[in-house]
Amino acid sequence: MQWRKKLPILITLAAGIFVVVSRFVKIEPLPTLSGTLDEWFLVSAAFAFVIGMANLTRLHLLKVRSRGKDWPYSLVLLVCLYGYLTLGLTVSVQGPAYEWVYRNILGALQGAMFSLLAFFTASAAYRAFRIRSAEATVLMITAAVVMVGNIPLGESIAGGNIPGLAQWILDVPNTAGARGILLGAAVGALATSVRILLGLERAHLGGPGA
Amino acid sequence: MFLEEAGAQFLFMLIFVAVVYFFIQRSSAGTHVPEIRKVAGLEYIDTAIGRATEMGRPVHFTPGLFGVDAPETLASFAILGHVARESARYDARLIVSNFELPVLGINQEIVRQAYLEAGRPERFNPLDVRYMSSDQFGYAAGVAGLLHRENVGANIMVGAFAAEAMVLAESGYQAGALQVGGTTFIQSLPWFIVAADHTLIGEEIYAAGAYLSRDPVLTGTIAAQDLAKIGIIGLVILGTFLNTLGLTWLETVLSW
Amino acid sequence: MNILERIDRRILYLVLLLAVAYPLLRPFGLSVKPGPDSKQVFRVIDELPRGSVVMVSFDYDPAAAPELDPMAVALVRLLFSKDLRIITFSQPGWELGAGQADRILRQVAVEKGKEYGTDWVNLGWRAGQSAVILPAMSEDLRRPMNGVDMYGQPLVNLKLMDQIRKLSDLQLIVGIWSGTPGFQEYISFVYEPLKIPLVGGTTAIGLPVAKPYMKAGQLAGILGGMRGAADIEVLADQPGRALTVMDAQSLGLLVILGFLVLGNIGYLVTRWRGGVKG
Amino acid sequence: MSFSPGLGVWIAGLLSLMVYSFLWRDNPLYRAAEHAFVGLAAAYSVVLLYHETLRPRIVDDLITAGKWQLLFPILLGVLIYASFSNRYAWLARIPIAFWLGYGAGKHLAYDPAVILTQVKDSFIKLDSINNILLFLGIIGTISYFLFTLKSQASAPVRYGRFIGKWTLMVAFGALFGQAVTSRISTLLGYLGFLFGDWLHIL
Repeated sequence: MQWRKKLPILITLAAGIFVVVSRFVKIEPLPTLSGTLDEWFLVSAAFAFVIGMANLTRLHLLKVRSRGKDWPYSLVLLVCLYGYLTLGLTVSVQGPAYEWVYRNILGALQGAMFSLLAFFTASAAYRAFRIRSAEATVLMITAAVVMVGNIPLGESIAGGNIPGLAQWILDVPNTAGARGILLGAAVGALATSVRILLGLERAHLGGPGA
Repeated sequence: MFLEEAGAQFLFMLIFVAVVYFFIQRSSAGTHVPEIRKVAGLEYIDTAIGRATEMGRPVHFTPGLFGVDAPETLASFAILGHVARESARYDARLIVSNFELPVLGINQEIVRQAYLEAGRPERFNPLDVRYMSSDQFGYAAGVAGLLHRENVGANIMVGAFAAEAMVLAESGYQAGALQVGGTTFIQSLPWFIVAADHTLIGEEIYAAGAYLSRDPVLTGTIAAQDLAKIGIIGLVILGTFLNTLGLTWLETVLSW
Repeated sequence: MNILERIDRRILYLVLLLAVAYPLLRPFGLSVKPGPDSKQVFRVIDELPRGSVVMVSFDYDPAAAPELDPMAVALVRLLFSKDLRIITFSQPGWELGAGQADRILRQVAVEKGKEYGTDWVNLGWRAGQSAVILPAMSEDLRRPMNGVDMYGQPLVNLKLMDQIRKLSDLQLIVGIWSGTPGFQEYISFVYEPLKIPLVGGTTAIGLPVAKPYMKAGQLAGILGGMRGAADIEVLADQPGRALTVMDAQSLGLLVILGFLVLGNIGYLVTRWRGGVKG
Repeated sequence: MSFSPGLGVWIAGLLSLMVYSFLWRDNPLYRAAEHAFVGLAAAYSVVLLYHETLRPRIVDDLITAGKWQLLFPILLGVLIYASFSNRYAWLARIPIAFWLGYGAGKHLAYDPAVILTQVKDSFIKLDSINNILLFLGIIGTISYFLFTLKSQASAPVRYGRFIGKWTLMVAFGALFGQAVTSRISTLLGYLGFLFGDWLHIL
């Protein structure tokens, strides 16, 4: 039983060490082999699409068959999924029908969904930005200054200094904060990578240190 | 050639790995286990799962966009592992929404293992680890609908999030879920701060696995992370000092 | 709880919609004074000698197009009116960016009387990873493109491509970036090794993310969102879409600011009355 | 079949209204649009994967050009299907192990470059107030993320964390302000489509 847990950890470690070594040691055949490994990753990962398709299909087929709650929507999903898939696999992707569906249906849905964010922003600004604490107050005032700075009208309402202040906030404290987060996160990413390579983080194996 | 202009990088990586290894050795020998400061967002994950269970509502987890090439996704696996084990323990229903196909495969395995370990393999429903399409807003639309329709009680979003973070967090709020959001994407953090109950900022998501497991060996690696940051702070102070004096040799060394 | 704290979110949505729709239909023409970041981008482009070749990277898709299209149009107009020649490209992951480039370049080329093949070329998009494609393009532009442009024409038949064989033959790279991959990839794989200057624009939210890189000199200039596009329209003296929506943008932001204040007044009133604990 | 642009714009406009109806509340129109969206987007991803990876690698490289070594990654990829069976599910761990090792290896190989570049950029000439603030802000923010030192620890850490916390609050405020601006622009751009291309009232 135990080797079923050990083998994956060994594979992880071997793949990781190989990637690291081929990054730093540029002596043939390592660069070529590294390209091969990149290809292996892309090709093997591509096969996961069946898992996704099976998941969507089973979930919604089950709803349609059992006439469960909301089953007509599941039918819509399945028809769109398999209809568009057939179109994309049989007709050329550059073909007019495929492109037409993309531009007018998928594109419209994306654009509309994205533009909804403006409204969510409005309710969040009204509800969540309360001056509950000193921190929240600073956050709110900074946000307000930056917003006014983005209004062409900003100079006239606030007498000229607000856009300059907004620019300063973006240039100084924001740059410092962004860089601090970036550096901390990069260290965290490195540590997580080491833990995964050493088999310390192994939620997929049901390990304790997960 | 060996180490083309990456000598400093190689050395940095080597030292880092050595430090991590040293701390692992030290904590597994039990000589010294560092104490970690409280991270409120991580504590709240358990609270949220507990409350959702009491209310009889499901728990929802999503690792956000991107695959294993995003380090945030790697961090999310450990957190999902914890969420899944807690959900299995309380016998709460767990729904996981996925964006990337290989990540979907990995997450199914993580949840399956958690239920297996809790002795309830029959309670694992592979259909609850869902694929939500690999389109940013297709995924967002799907998750927003799910949060409302499944009456989600706890919504935990940790991983790589971009503009869709707002849709997820605001929909979760409207559905009345207790929420934890965490990412390193600074442009998404404001949305989690305003709409979620707790936010994990930047590196906090990488400390999560070790923090939640309370495993001494993993905790040791957090101390190694801290040592690396102290080293970086030292370098920045030294470099700034030298630069102010007009000396740039440290930059040259780091570019080696 | 008092009434100011209990406004239904649908009323807020409606107020926002009306506030932006009215000036969109009837703009009142506020004046726009370009900010320092936008002036910087304009200066970099303005100083290029006539006839230089510039690559424009369309790294966004239809979802970000509402915010970024006006900027792309303003930049392409500026480049063409300075008699610069353009090669467009989209990084891996932005397979729909090439289509955006096609639509915008065609429209502006007609306006400015520019010819495909001599004044502009669309290289299209390549699958894979930027970490692989960009370094390959630095050595040879044709091979990673399989020798053809977006429309399948051989690159050897296009006059513009005679002088441009690799990325270092370019004078400038202009990017329109909405996420990952974006400017970070150009910095790591093109700017750092080749030192070709990079300018461009991002969404407004991308601007703070880009700031540390500007500070380090890795980006020579960055435009932020619709405002950045409006600035360029003013500087180039070519009013366009971005300037016409600036009124609506201002009103929209004011409305959100109003909600912020309203929510807090409600909160303070409640606290004064001792209704709920802070 | 003809693909009238007029019809397309009408469909796009109506679909947009169906999505917008979510602002009122979750309702049948939104649900239909959402399910269509998920179905179409999933199909789009698979079509892209087929044309960009599966067909060129399997049909062109393996079958036509005889690159037989591609059988290894194919076998590796297919092992993930073991998760469909309860008995052989453990086999799915093999591709997962490879993906994780590959991903973690990439970070270990390339993240040091990110760190060193940012560190070098943080060597600041302390010749102005802004540069001093920038310097303090950077160190402060990094020390905010120290986990194992207790907050009652030495004074420098305490001050560092204090500066870091406030720098972060200001940075988040700035990000929120910029984000709101972005979202308003997106809405305006999209309303431009609805009012102009669809309703012709612009």
